[in-house]
Amino acid sequence: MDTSAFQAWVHEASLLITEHATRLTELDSAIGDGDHGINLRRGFQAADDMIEKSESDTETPGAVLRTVGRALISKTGGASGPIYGTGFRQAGKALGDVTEVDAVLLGSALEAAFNGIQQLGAAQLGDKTLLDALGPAVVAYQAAVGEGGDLAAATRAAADAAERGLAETIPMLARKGRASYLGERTIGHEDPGAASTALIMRALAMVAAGETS
Amino acid sequence: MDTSAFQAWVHEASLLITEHATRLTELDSAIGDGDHGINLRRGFQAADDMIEKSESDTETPGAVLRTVGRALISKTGGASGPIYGTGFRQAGKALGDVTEVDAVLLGSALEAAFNGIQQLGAAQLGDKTLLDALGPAVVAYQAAVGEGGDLAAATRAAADAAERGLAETIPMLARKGRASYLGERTIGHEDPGAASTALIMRALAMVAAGETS
Amino acid sequence: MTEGLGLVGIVLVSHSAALAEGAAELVQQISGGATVVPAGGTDDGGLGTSTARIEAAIDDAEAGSGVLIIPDLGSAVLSTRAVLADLAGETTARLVDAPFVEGAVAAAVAAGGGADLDAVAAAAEEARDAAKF
Amino acid sequence: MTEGLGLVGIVLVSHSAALAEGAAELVQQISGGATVVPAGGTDDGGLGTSTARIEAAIDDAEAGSGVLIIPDLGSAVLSTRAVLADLAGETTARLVDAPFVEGAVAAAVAAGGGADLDAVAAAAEEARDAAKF
Ligand SMILES: Nc1ncnc2c1ncn2[C@@H]1O[C@H](COP(=O)(O)OP(=O)(O)O)[C@@H](O)[C@H]1O
Ligand SMILES: Nc1ncnc2c1ncn2[C@@H]1O[C@H](COP(=O)(O)OP(=O)(O)O)[C@@H](O)[C@H]1O
Ligand SMILES: [Mg+2]
Ligand SMILES: [Mg+2]
Ligand SMILES: [Mg+2]
Ligand SMILES: [Mg+2]
Repeated sequence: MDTSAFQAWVHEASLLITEHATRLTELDSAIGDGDHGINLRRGFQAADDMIEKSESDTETPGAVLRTVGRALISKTGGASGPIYGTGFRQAGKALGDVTEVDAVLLGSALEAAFNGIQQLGAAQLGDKTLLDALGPAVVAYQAAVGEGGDLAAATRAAADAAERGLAETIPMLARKGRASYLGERTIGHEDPGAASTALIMRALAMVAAGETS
Repeated sequence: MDTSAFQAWVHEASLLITEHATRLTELDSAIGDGDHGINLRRGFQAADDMIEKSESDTETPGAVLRTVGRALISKTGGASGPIYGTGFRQAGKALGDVTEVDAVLLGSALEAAFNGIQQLGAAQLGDKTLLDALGPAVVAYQAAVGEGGDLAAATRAAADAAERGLAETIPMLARKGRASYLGERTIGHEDPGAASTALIMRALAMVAAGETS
Repeated sequence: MTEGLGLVGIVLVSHSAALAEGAAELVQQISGGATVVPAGGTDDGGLGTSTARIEAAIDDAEAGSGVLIIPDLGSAVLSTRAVLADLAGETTARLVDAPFVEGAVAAAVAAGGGADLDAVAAAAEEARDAAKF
Repeated sequence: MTEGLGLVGIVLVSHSAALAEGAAELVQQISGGATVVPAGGTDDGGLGTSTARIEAAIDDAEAGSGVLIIPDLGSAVLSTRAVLADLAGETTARLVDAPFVEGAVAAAVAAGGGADLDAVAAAAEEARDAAKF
């Protein structure tokens, strides 16, 4: 994947999140404060704008992701801002200044995102956060690469795993973020952040497969 | 003391507090939030107005004090509002519906005020509050009455004792109210509430001695 | 206040109108329909407390299951007690010693879940020990 | 901010602009000259946090002796950490786990008395256990 593929990923993620913003917000209304779709649409649209207008440094895949991270942190407005922002920044750092990213390097970037988010928010797997979608996605991605899969295959495996991970958040009890205030009442609902992670991973798979708009 | 003497007490107290409002506020600036004079002037002027305009029931000494209590509670705006308000109300209740108050009954009313304030705010003597002026005043009053003193003598003794009590708050460390946040830094200053109590007791002594404006 | 019908109501007594209103707005977002009413500032909107505002807020917050009152500083406690002494017998409102914002969040979530006044008060008190990170 | 020169500054990070501003106004009254800066709401003033506001507030509160940051809810912690990660090395600002209003009052009083950052942070943390009545 080259720089323009990463730009396409951000654009596609922004489109998917905008399309599903209402659902994300509804999920957050059930177990949080009802703003996740609004927050993330604002954040991703800002990130996408920043990249399209080349207001910032977007000359390498790593620079694109680092710019997205900055935009998400400063524009999102909810917990998901620093969380996703840190993920994208760490991923961008893992990519360094290469101009072409292969399947192995992308795997390292996804791992760096997971670790950065884990360190920032101190959530464990099973705490009903977006890590419960991102964790399985990273594992599935690495497994696919290990079996010789290319970028398209590995990112598809990751997106599928993120969706399964999302489904598995339903019976979980939220232990982090605003949803944790609701305790038992969070059981029976998808985690909004896990739902947005599934969309972002799907966008990546679409771009890697050349299926984007 | 009849009903009009109690009305005169409130009026005189309001005048004295208005006259000394700046000093009270300065004392509160040193160890609190700098509003005691403003608060109490507002409260006493409201009480005085309410009584002058006979907007409320002011037909007996007890009714006058209960009305003052209500006015102070609702108009003062600081901790001193509920504190003085409760004091006047309890004093008013102790007077019942008599039309003429003798030295013994006034002593019971002053004791009721002290106890009501103590119960509301849970301050102990020595905590650097207005109780450190009111407590000595009540004791001195009762001692004067015990020695056969009349209303004028007993209230003068009370006012003098309140002023001595005020001076004794200087080395105390505040343990109640907003001043308590400042800990050691409250040592070396008069307590603003003790200063206003000394004024209110002085107003009472002036009225009992027939020296009022 | 039909939204919070049957739920415990919450009153936030503060020396600042903005503080009470901001906290109420934030908490209302996650209160699951329980009513959260600010009672901040003096009658003329300055820094201080108003017994009239407190009394009106208790009235607004009552939805049939009692009212929990959370004060910001010690003198809000005194004003609230003066109001409660006036309402003696006529109200089930209860004052709780809890952190203002954190207690309000915990109480509102408990109230929104249908907890009774004892449980809502306990939730507010326990907020004292909850870690933010 | 010449008033608080040499004193520890305080930043109040809240999801609500009104909450942060009301708390800052209340606390400033008794802070003995220490600077208390609100950082509440999103960039457009809605409910949420703004890293730009947090960063600007840290800057405003710095008077040479460090800055203590008090967050209202857990997600204010995340935003603040993101800001601090950016400023790494360039700031002595420190995030503390303390009750928002009560911690701010205690911290501001300590700061106003000339306490250093460790002592101001400790005062904020201890506010957790202070009784209101
Ligand atoms: N500590 C955390 N670690 C990882 N993810 C978290 C954490 N806290 C919250 N989240 C994620 O953030 C999502 C909520 O984001 P959002 O609604 O935008 O923010 P807020 O909770 O501030 O309103 C949750 O669904 C969860 O997936
Ligand atoms: N718990 C208490 N018991 C008795 N008096 C108190 C108590 N708390 C405060 N006070 C008195 O109130 C005075 C301060 O009144 P004021 O400045 O009008 O109110 P605030 O502290 O709310 O600004 C103090 O000087 C003290 O004498
Ligand atoms: Mg949310
Ligand atoms: Mg939010
Ligand atoms: Mg004061
Ligand atoms: Mg005051």
